[in-house]
Amino acid sequence: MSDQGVTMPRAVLSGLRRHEWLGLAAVLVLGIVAMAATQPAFLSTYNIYIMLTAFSLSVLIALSQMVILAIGQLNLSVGGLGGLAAVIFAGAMDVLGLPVPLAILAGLAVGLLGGLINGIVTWRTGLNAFIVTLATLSIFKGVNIGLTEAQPFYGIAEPVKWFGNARLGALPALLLVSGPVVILTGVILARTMFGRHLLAVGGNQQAAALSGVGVGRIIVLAHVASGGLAAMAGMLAVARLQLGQPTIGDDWLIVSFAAPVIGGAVLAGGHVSVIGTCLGVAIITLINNALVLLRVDPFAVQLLLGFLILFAVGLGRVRSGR
Amino acid sequence: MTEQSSGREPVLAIDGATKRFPGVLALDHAGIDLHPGSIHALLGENGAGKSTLIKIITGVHGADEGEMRLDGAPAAFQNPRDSIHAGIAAVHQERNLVPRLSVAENILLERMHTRFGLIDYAALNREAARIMATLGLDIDPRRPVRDLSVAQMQLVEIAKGLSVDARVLLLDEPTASITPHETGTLFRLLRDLRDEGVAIMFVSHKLEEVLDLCDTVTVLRDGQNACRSEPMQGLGRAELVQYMIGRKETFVTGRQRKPQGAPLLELNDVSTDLGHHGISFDLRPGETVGLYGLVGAGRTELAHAIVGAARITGGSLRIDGEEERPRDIGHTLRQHRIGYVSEDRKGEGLVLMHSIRTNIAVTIWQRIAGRLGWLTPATEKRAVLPFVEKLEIRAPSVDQPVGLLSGGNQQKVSVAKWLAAEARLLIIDEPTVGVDIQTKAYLHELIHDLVEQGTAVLLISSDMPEMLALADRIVVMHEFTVTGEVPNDGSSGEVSGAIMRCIHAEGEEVA
Amino acid sequence: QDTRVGVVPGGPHPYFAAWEDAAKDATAQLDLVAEYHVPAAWDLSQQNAMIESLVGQGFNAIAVFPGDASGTNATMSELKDFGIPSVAIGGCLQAPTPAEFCLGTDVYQSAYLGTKELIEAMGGSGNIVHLTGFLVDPNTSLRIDAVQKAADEVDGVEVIQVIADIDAPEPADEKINAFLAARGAEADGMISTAWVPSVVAATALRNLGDKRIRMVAIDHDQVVLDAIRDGFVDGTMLQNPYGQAYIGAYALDLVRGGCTVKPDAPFDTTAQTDMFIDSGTAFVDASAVDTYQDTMIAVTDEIMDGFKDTYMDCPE
Amino acid sequence: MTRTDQPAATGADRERKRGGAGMAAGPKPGRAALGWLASNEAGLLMITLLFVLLFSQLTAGFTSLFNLYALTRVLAIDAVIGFSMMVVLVTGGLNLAAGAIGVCGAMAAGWFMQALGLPVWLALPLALCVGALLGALNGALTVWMDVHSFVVTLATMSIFFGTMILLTEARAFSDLPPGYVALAKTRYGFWSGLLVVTAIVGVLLWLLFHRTTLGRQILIAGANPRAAAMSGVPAGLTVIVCHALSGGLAALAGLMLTSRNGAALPSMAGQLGMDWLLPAFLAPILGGTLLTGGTVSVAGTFLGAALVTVLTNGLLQLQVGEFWIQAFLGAILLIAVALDRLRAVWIERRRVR
Ligand SMILES: Nc1ncnc2c1ncn2[C@@H]1O[C@H](COP(=O)(O)OP(=O)(O)OP(=O)(O)O)[C@@H](O)[C@H]1O
Ligand SMILES: Nc1ncnc2c1ncn2[C@@H]1O[C@H](COP(=O)(O)OP(=O)(O)OP(=O)(O)O)[C@@H](O)[C@H]1O
Ligand SMILES: [Mg+2]
Ligand SMILES: [Mg+2]
Repeated sequence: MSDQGVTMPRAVLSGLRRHEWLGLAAVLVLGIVAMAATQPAFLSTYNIYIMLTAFSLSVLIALSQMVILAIGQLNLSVGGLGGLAAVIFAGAMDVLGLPVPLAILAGLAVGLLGGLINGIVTWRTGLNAFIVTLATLSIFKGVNIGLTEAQPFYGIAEPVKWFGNARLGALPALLLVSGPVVILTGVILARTMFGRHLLAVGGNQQAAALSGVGVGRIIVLAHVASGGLAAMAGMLAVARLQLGQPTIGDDWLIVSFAAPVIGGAVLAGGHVSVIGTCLGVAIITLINNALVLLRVDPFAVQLLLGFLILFAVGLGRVRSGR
Repeated sequence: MTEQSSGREPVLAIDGATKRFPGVLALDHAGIDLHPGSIHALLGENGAGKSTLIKIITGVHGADEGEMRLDGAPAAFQNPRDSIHAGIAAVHQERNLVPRLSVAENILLERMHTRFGLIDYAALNREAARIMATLGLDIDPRRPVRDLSVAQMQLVEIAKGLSVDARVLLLDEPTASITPHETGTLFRLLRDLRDEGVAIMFVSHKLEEVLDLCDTVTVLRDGQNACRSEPMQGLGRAELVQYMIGRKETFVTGRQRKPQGAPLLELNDVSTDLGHHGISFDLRPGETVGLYGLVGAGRTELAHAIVGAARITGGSLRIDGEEERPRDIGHTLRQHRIGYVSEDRKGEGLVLMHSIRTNIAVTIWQRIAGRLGWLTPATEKRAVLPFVEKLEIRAPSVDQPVGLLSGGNQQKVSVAKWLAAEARLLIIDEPTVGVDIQTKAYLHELIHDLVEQGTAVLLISSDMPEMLALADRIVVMHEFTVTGEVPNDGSSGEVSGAIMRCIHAEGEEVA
Repeated sequence: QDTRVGVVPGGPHPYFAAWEDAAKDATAQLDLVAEYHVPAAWDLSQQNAMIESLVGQGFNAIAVFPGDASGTNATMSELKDFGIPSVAIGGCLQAPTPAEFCLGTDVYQSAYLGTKELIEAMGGSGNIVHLTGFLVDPNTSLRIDAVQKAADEVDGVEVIQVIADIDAPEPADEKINAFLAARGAEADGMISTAWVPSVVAATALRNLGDKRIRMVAIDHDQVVLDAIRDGFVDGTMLQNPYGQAYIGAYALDLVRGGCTVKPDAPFDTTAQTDMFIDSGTAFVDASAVDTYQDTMIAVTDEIMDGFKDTYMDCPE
Repeated sequence: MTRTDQPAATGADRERKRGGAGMAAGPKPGRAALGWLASNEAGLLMITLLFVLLFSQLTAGFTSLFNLYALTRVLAIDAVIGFSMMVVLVTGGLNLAAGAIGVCGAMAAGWFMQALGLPVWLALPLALCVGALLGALNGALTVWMDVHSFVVTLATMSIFFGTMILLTEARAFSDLPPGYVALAKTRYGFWSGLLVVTAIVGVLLWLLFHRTTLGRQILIAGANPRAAAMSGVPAGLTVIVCHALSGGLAALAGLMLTSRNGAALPSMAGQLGMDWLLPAFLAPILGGTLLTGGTVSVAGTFLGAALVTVLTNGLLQLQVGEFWIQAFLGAILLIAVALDRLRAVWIERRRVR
């Protein structure tokens, strides 16, 4: 009898801890209900489509950061790399006239290569990833500006433009990319050796090394994955904007951190949540959408945005009982 | 010498191993030979270089000099990964677990069962449970490791070492924070492995265990071999001590005390949100009360509740006769001048990246600081040095980060800081884990002195001799409740018998 | 005389592409050296650092797009102390300013006229949404006011929403489309007073195939010009970047040659300065979209023609 | 790797064998010098000097009086921005709102002086208090909500900046007392007078962290909050103090920049004040302050800012291809830190002997 008294609260607690995102989900539902009740346009097909589009893009950005957070590092070059991949992708079509699949490969290759550089430099030199990616951010952005001279590439192939704006009802075609990527990331993190090792390295690098985990390989691969995700986000942005803007990626940094961290990622590493990150992205998207729909005075937008984030995080924590 | 210990060739032999750290010569041409089917004791004082030797074997550190031969062929490992692949498993002294991963994942981190590239958690958990069962360890393999107690973590760590089918098994103080019960299980297991032909190296400061278990012994002193791979036969405790410290052991004799005055701490039918219930005992100034129990009995967590790191949900806790509901740890400690020596020195006892000086002085800053909180390193050093010297903390300087000390020396620092604090009530949780015999004696003496001066001490220890040496009364805990109280009259047989009866009685009641 | 003009934009931006050509042409055609130097990012401090380093490199005249209408004054006055003259081009510095004059677009006027054109395209009444850039840019406030004023002047026209801080493409896409989703039906016209929102809104209207909502954009991005040709956008408020840099360099050379600005020259007065020379603003619609460059060259030539006599007192 | 018979090594061995008693003796001078050389600060100093030398050889403009003056002025401000982040990094947190608070402090000062007509000596301390107060709010929210300061300051960055924009309608205060504006123009030789302010702040910070109980408590709580609390340190309070300090320093940087720009500008730190984030993080992290908390290097932060300022300025002087400058800056920064790393490893090897 006494035994049960001991285990019950522990079980409940650990259950809640495992589903720490329940609080965030509640906040999201609350927000959606409130918006739907007050703004008839909110649930219109087109608006849902717009939100899902923004979600598709942001979630890739957030995941790109999340894999690095998982190993206990930060990647400041997410935006720089995404932007570079975007202009290479666009430039390959516009200037070189490459067919779309090749252009995609080029963009992706840039992302993977950039990630590889980040990973190898961090691992080999033992330098703080913060410094390394800050420097490479500057390099990627510099190459971007150097190649484009701040001029966009206009010659985006029609199929790409079409893809960026195609939809089935409220479902954007972009989800065809980000949906599987999200699921794949979730499965990899939860159910593969690579994913668990990623978290092990983030949670206690020394312990992982002593257990025989190839820490260097894991770190490099994480950066490569991050680069690939950033590149995908960059290319989706091109498809969406129908334009190879050199400024793509400039303002990804904050959202890339905000969503995973709101979603429960521990900045010190070892713990991230794909579902939480998705909810974080969804909440941010919802707030942005609500601020437009509610006709907030532009001078008050930032103020409200801040309060809503604080509110959502606070509420999410209260609900998850911590 | 090598020839004497076994007829066969050593599976692993080290010669002339030398390792320098800034300011420290940790190993100085040390050597050892490990034979299959033998349990080899590696002994030495704190900081003698035992752990460093193990880390050199497993490739954690590169040796500056020396050579290693595996099956007679020269070998050197770049990293632990290589050594594991060569069949060498190690249980390191420091906890090396990934806190948020589950017990099973930690045990089998590099060897998870996969099906189509996906981890088969059912199989993984089953396998982990099987390995743990051999150790008599019964915890849910799915639990995150960070929820475990220190002792449970140590057992998980051992399970992890055993999960590798190793030819050579290196155990660095595996029994430091577990009770004799678990130790017994472990030893049975080790003997089985020995009989299967595994070469085992065993590091411990508990000489009784060593004498009981090991057949060969190597002793390090200041990084050099005081003896190398000698057969244990014919060696006694006195000889081992002579090897280790180069002189005879000095004993500290227990003293008689009379506790004075009203109780300082009273617990009456306390229950907590951690699951404690029906906890009652009291503690007076100038008295040492021991808390004894098996691993996971809830002693540490009770201590947490007393200082406010966990919530008390029922009953009454009085300090100086006044009802108290501790909430904020720092506040409780400061207000009532309570000291708490944690068993988890890495997590809550020490700040590893900071110096010895800082770690000891933190509790007395307020007292030694000048106006406006002015504090100079010299002031701190002056306050700290007596303790450093008394406990023989070995380091190139008091400015050495604690994280770079040997395990035993870290433990000394974590106790020293509370000895310095002049607390009225001192809760000491496993104070001598990994501390060598000589320092242990000094520590006991220091605790004696404090009690003599009127400090009340609540001692949590899984080390029965220590309990007998220090405690006036022993409160026995089992499964988060108090099952009895045994006065300590110094006769070890009777007292431990009584304690075991208390634990056992509760077990029967529940069953 | 060895005038070396540093032509410094606010940061990397397609708007300034013509400045580089202008600087090269001025070097080739006039007796001076003009170089185009871009700060690495849109950041006042970086621009200041850029300008300071140019001075270190021996540049002795600066034509600058002010990173901040007030904040750039400090650097310019310091340059003046070193005997280095400056002019503000593209945008103006807030008076009192050490810059010789401002040659650029009157942002207030441009936004005002653009809105007028929009209202006309809407048939004289309806609801307007205003898309604009970063609020921290003081010009953004001016633009908001200008659009509001133009709307207030006509009965039946109302600014129903201002969407600001959308100078980056992704948020612009998200917010403009969200607006169209929620209130597209209510809106009859869009005025954009920043580059990126113009591009994004033009694309959005094209994607929706919506020609009901009228739109007036700003600047000469290809996407915008194409949308004008195809009828998704009614027109755009063009500026004259080439002329700004070219004439700016020319004028600085004159100042270094000893000329002074005539106090009684026919300067215009704007919200920011009373030493304003309009570098040319034009509303370009479908009829003019293929010839707008000629218009701008004509404007530039016109200003250049009498510039020395009109605005300068020169020792002979 | 063979055994060397350097006297230092054997001396130390003997010292060690004497156990704890040897500690009072202190390290040998030779080793102490090597120890300093191995430090991050020494590395930064050497690398920075190396680049100064390089740039002064490669370009004519770098050592010009005006350039050095301009360089030191940028450095003075960037170092204070770095300090503002450093004091929060110490707690293991970070302050994304540093730029926003800086702008708020500056705008408050502008309002005090221009709209209320307060004298400079009153307006500036008041503005610093505004900054400290906003910072303290960050700290209090962090402790009270028990979330990482990242999330809190992410939100307050928006709130502070949004409030500022709302109140000022993005209008600058450019009619400031000439005495205040002249402050940023003071010059001693080729040093900017602002450097004096930075130096004083630096010394005070050093004293705080290395010579006072409060500072030490901050450090220990930053390294391991749980262990600190278990040692009776008020860990929560130290977090609030650090954030308040960070806010005050951000406001100070804002005031310095305002003096330099001659006006209090809403745009002086970019959108949401985020233009400050790079200098804010770069300086302390280059300087050896860990993101995980518990360490601090005031001199390192200053030198980190110095390295970045020198690199940026030198590259501008070199006139590398206009649009490529950022790429070069990144590459050269990477080279610089890698060099520093090599040096540290090399010296560490020497030192072990
Ligand atoms: N990474 C390191 N850096 C500097 N010194 C170190 C390092 N690791 C160990 N040392 C020093 O080397 C010496 C030997 O340490 P080691 O850990 O091998 O001792 P040990 O015999 O295992 O002691 P214990 O019984 O306390 O565990 C100690 O003086 C210790 O301070
Ligand atoms: N019934 C239980 N259900 C779940 N966990 C339990 C239970 N009993 C004990 N535990 C675990 O045991 C731990 C209690 O250990 P605590 O540290 O208080 O014990 P202890 O008596 O100090 O023993 P030791 O330190 O030797 O392990 C808790 O951390 C908890 O994880
Ligand atoms: Mg050891
Ligand atoms: Mg315990």
